[in-house]
Amino acid sequence: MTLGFYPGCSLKGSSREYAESVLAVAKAFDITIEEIKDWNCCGATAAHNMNRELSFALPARILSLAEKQGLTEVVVPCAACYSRLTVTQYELAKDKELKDRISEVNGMEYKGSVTILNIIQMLDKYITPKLEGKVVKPFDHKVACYYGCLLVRPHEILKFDREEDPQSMDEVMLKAGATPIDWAFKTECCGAGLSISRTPSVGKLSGMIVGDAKDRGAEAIIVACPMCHSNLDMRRKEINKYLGEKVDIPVLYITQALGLAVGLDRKELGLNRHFVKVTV
Amino acid sequence: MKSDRRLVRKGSLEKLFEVLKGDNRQVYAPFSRNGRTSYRKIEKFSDIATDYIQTTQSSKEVSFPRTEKILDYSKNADGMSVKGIEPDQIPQIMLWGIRPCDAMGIGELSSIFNWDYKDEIYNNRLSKVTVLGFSCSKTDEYCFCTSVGGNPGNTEGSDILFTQLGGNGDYLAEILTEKGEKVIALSPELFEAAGDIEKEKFLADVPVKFSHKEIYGKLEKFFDSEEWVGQSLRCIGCGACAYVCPTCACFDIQDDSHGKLGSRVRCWDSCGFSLFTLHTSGHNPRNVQSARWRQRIMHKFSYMPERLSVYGCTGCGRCSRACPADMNILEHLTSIKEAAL
Amino acid sequence: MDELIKRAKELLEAGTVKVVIGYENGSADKTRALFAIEPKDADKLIFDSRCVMNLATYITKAEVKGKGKMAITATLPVMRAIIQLASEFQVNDSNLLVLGITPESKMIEFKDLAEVEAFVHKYTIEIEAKYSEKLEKLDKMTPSERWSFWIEELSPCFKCYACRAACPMCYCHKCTVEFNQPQWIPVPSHDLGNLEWHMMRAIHLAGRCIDCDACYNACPLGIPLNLLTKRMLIDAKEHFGGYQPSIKADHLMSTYKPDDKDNFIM
Amino acid sequence: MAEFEPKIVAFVCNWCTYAGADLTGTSRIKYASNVRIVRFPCTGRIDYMLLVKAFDEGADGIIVSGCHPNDCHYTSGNFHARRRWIMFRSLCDFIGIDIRRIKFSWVSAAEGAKWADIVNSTVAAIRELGPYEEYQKVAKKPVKEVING
Amino acid sequence: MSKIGVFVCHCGENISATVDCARVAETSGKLDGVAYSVDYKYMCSDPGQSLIKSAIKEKGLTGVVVAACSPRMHEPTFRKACAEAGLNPYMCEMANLREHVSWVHEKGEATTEKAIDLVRILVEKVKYNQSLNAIKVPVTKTALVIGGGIAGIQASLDIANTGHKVILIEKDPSIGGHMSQLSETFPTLDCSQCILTPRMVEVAQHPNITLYSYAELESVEGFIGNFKVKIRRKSKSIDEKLCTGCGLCTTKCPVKKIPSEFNEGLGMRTAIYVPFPQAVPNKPVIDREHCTYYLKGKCRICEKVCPIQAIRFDQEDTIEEVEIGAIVLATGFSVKQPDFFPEYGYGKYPDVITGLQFERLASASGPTLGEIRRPSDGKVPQNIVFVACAGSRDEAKGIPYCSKICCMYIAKHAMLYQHKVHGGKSYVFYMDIRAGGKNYEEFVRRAIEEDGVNYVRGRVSRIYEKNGKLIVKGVDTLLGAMPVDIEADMVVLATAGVANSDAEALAQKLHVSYDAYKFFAEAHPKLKPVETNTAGIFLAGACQSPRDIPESVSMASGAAVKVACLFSQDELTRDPLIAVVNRMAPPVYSSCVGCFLCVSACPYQAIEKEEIKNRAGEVIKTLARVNPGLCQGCGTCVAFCRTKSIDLQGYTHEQMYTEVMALLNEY
Repeated sequence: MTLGFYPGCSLKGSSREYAESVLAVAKAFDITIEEIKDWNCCGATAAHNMNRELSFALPARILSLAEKQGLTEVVVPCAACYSRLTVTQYELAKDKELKDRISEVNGMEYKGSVTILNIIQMLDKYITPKLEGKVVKPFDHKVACYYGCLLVRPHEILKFDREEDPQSMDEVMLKAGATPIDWAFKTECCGAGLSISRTPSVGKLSGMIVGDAKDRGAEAIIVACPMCHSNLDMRRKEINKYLGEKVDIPVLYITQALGLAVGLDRKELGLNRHFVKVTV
Repeated sequence: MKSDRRLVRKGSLEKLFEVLKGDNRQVYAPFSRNGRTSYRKIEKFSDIATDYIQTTQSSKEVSFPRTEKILDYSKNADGMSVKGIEPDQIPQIMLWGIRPCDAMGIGELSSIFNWDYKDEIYNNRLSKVTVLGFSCSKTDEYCFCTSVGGNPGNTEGSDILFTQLGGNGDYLAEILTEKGEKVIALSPELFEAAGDIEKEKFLADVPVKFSHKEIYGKLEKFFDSEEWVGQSLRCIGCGACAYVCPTCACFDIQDDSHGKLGSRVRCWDSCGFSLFTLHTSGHNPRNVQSARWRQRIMHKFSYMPERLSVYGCTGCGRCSRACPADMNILEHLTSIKEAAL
Repeated sequence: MDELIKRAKELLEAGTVKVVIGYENGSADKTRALFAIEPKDADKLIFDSRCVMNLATYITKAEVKGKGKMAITATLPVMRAIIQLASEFQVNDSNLLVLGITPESKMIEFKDLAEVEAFVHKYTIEIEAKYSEKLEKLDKMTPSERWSFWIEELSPCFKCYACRAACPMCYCHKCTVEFNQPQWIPVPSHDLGNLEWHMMRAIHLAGRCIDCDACYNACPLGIPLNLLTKRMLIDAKEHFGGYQPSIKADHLMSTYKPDDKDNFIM
Repeated sequence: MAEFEPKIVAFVCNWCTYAGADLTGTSRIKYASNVRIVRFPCTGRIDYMLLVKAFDEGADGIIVSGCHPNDCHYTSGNFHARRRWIMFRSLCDFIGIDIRRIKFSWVSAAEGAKWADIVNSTVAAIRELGPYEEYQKVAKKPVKEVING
Repeated sequence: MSKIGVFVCHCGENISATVDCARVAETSGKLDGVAYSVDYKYMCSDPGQSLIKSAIKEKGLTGVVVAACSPRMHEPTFRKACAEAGLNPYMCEMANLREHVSWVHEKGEATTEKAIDLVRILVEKVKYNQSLNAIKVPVTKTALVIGGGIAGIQASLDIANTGHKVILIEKDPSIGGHMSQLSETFPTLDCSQCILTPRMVEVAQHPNITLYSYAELESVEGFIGNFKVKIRRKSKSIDEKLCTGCGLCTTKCPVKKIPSEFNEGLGMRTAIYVPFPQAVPNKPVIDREHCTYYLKGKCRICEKVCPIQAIRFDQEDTIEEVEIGAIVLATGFSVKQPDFFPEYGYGKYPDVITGLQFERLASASGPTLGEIRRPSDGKVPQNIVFVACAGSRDEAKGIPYCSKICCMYIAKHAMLYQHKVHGGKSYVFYMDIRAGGKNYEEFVRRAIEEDGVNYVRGRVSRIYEKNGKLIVKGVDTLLGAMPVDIEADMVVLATAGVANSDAEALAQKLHVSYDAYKFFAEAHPKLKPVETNTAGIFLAGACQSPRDIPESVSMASGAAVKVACLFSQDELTRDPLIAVVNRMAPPVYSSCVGCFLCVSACPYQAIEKEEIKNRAGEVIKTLARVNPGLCQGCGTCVAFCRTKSIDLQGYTHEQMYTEVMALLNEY
């Protein structure tokens, strides 16, 4: 079983541990991960606000490369990359002219034949069905599953989970032995767009998230997006400043939590790379 | 006209074929597909079928096509304008490889089309046809040409009659008409002088099964016989016999209309169909198959001899071979001959 | 087939039936239909592998039916045809007695059509391998190639309607081709007229054709027109769960299921 | 050369698709003018021979449309129609008639926009396929004057 | 030779703006058989119709084609005009140049060409039209009203008062519907039950009304004036004739914790129960899904305590078959249920409730006897938030329409709250206030100005619980989109009004159209608001779209008048567009061969066997016959018949064939 893989920039940089845990979990379940060769930026930064054509050309090139490489399914762990790739696929499927134009711009035929999976879809399809009996160390903690924005919105395009009150991460975590809590901030904004420019705002927005998780007794926050992770983890100082107390609930990628449950090595899962020490 | 007898080498037939095609003549000859043999326009000599006793379909389609346009019409502001078929639209046709019975049938068919009304379209077409007959060296149990005035080497109806001299031999060509001579003129070198050849010994032996008197005489008084019912019980009422018959001439007129344009077409029809004689009123004078079967036999063996002085049958046996219900005309005629009145 | 002859004689002698329809030797090596009316006629009855004509075509003919109660020598395809005809109210127990011949060439006399039906239902209609191959070959062609194939194959057709006459299911007194207000099917036997006639025949036989090949056997020009009906049979199996003639069940094409396929409908 | 304008015949039922097409009009939704609607009471009334006739007379494409399943004004006319369509479509395909040129759809009285979509997408599809010359060659061929075959 | 008149309508500029009407008339005039052709501004107007009538008389027209709007709009108009001029009405056809041409295509050559084509098609069709005579059918003068809410009650009473019989069926044990659940009604704040109950009683006592409560529609066959209806009367498990409604059984029933439907789950009821004290009929039913006896096979306490032995455990559903002339659909609406609003926590937080639940809290007959107490702990909420448009006007929720009644009832709720909880604070989050209606706007202003309800113009994004409070996160768009967080004790959602979950199935049973949201569709949005596309079936109330009480009542009266009009005739005329089996002279009789495959194809069992006998009485031919009373003219048999022996009048083989020919050929 071979699965295409688009890491995007974050997974090669600030969230290497996400990539590490994805690969580790895949390996544990005998899935061969094949990275798209010569991949480029997905355009999640500013491209889609600046230039519509460019915002489609970038993801389309990635997908064309995957097609050329003979991949039929590609897992895209970063929620922002997932969003850009899926939106592009959706728009190009709707508009043949645009599709032809983009193929021309890229000098590369875009067919639209690749199935894009976000990390939850990948887990649901290939991992959780085989989970039974493999959970050697149940992740026996109260967890707050935090979805953020790009994983579930816009629903019209992604058609994934319930946009206002998603459940899919909770279900995976339940199978990993955790107790997902019912909380109010599953899809509230973490402030990722302002992470650099207005860090105190991030402190407030992410602070409300971490605060609610804490108030409801969460022992870990589970995420599936590098931006969510960096805001909730790396900006903990600002968060705690906003909250006026020291909150040290760790933030884990869902693949890390799952990896722990199936007994993978903490280091292999990159747990040592977090700002907030992972104590669970 | 006394026939001119020539010898044609076996290998010269193909040359003759090419010469004829070269003279802008369309050559229609037997062609086999799906195990059946019928006439069609031939482009390659090798496509001509040779291994047949009798073709499935007769050659009447050449002069009397199964579907034939008679005229085109169009509606306009002033009413209707009609355009007929010009004779020069019809090409010169060589009818290659027909059996003597079929050649004889041309005359029988023509007699119908020239009885009281002279059918111009038919005659025009026929005038363009040159008949190259081939005598029969083989026969089967369905053949009975000798009972209806024909024989395996009959020259009647052919413009040239070829008789193969032995299994793999050369051909005796009997040039019978002016049309035949014109063919010779195209390539005289292919037609060598023929010595004294006894044609009859190369012909098939077709025994005589009944005489004219035995049938014609009998039928006059046979109209109300119960025999028709017994004979026709297994007839399923299709038109196969009429459509393969070289002398059946019935047709239907259809208008093929598309708004202001249209054409009038004649199509074969058959007295075997139950709706053939159905009146608008609902009355059908031949409302049972026995009446239709009787009509077929009577027409061919009583009415035509009476009115046109020819049989409507050449003894080719096609109808029997083609019949899906195994109606065997020879058997039925024989039983009429033997039936008590 | 002494047993058959004996039974036919008994039936005629007793007056149980007025006519026994069977096969006798015909021209050349062919067999043909025999209508035994006198007991002695039954001596001519035969049955062997050459007897392929579907005799059921005769049981709807006024001339035969008019004789009174009929008995018929019926092979499996004939029995199937009889059951389909019974479901269409064309024959019934009061006018038909079936002397069945099993695929193993054994004679069984059936008490009534219900028994015939039960016997028929022991066998499903299967497309012969040689035809499956042909159909597969056609399926593999492009639509344009199939179009050329059919235009060419149908081109010799001169509309003698032997296919219709030989088909036990074509018992209508006035066929659609004879309907002329409007003239649905062009009468001329040109390419279009032939195409429409054969399409219409195939559609009208969908869900009724019992795959006896009578039409093909009857065709004086050897046109493979039974491929059309075979295709309909395969479709009936694929889409509606298959076809089996039955006296009481609703006709395959005059009923429906709410979940019939509609993936081709926008 | 002017762009090929396909001739499209639509066979629709009175209660759903005809009404739906009326709604397209009432909603002033524009669509290609290539289509001509023939109104039937119900898809159950649509004789498959009429579709063949449309091709005979030069149509490049055909739309057949009626009520959604369970919505038939006559309870089940559309169900019967669908069963016939399945067989007819398969037969056409087997004979080599280009079934991409026959579009079947369900358009309800409330689906004015869908009707416009169906027409537009059909016109676009047929325009891409071009005139149905293959069929016309057979249909419009003058009656052969000598032997056929 | 036909003499056909072609009448091309401009429809003001509706058609002529894009179609060259003069050219259409001119071109059509040249067609074979067209004797007269003209274009005119408004063909449906009086002078337009006169134009047609005088042309018929003066030119001796044998057929008429009116090229105008949809035949679904004006075919009856023009057919009537033709009939008045002495031409058989079925010799008139319409070409649809408006809905199918001018409104959907741009002005241009191709558009006019299409118009010309459509006229030609109909001219050629009309040549094959035949004079037909309308079919007369008797009318059964009994109406069926489905649904016993205020609309159904009103319709029943109005019909019954015109002297006709009414059967009213209600699926619940009591009539009354949503209105019986309401506390007060806007804009007068009079007590809902006080004004409704007398009507309910009137229904029960009316000599012309038969009330079947706890009953549902099983099936409908037939057509206007002649429906055959089966009604399923669900078993109540009591003998209604014996039961006096003393209520002893309901007090002794041991199963007491069933959420009461009437109280929207805020109160409890027993397994044998009367839904509310003023119920009509005021007799209990046993809810078999909860009754211990039906679940476990023992108990039978009600049977023991019943003083007159009226309990019938073995009672079964019965099917009542009735003949009906007209049907009024008054099945009402529902409100959206819990998991629809995960972001509002409905279903998760007990103190987030729907408007209908608030009605029960505010009602004197409700679980709190009219005191506003929150469900979780019974405390009186000091801060209350009302969220308007909860689901409505929200494409993301699949409900782009306005539920119409919410603006008014929210104002009422807030007002009632302020009246009952002195010192309480109430907030209303709204998008727009839609208070169109007599005294409606004034009512809302009163809530804001006199009762001090805080109206915040903005949407609520999320509601979550924190420290025992419901945090309502919203935004105030009138204050520059400033985020507003309100700590509320209770939240009331004005959930969208939606069609009943079984509306689609019911519509399919009755063959009435419905819209994308499963509300039943009216025949014309303006001119036929209470009719459906199926003749003889009418609409009343919120089953057509959300509406308030006065609207439901007027619609019900409108429907009742339609029924009364229908019942004022003894016979109906019906279009003779039905199937017929051909007949021919003997000995053929018909081309039908009697295979009877058409019988199973017919959706109406309208095809029967006909035997033709000779003088001796022997059957010589058996063929199909279409019963003209049952045939509805779908034509399913026509397309199916192999011998083309059945034809459909108005849509004959020749007519349809000719249309296709005319469409694709030059004439």
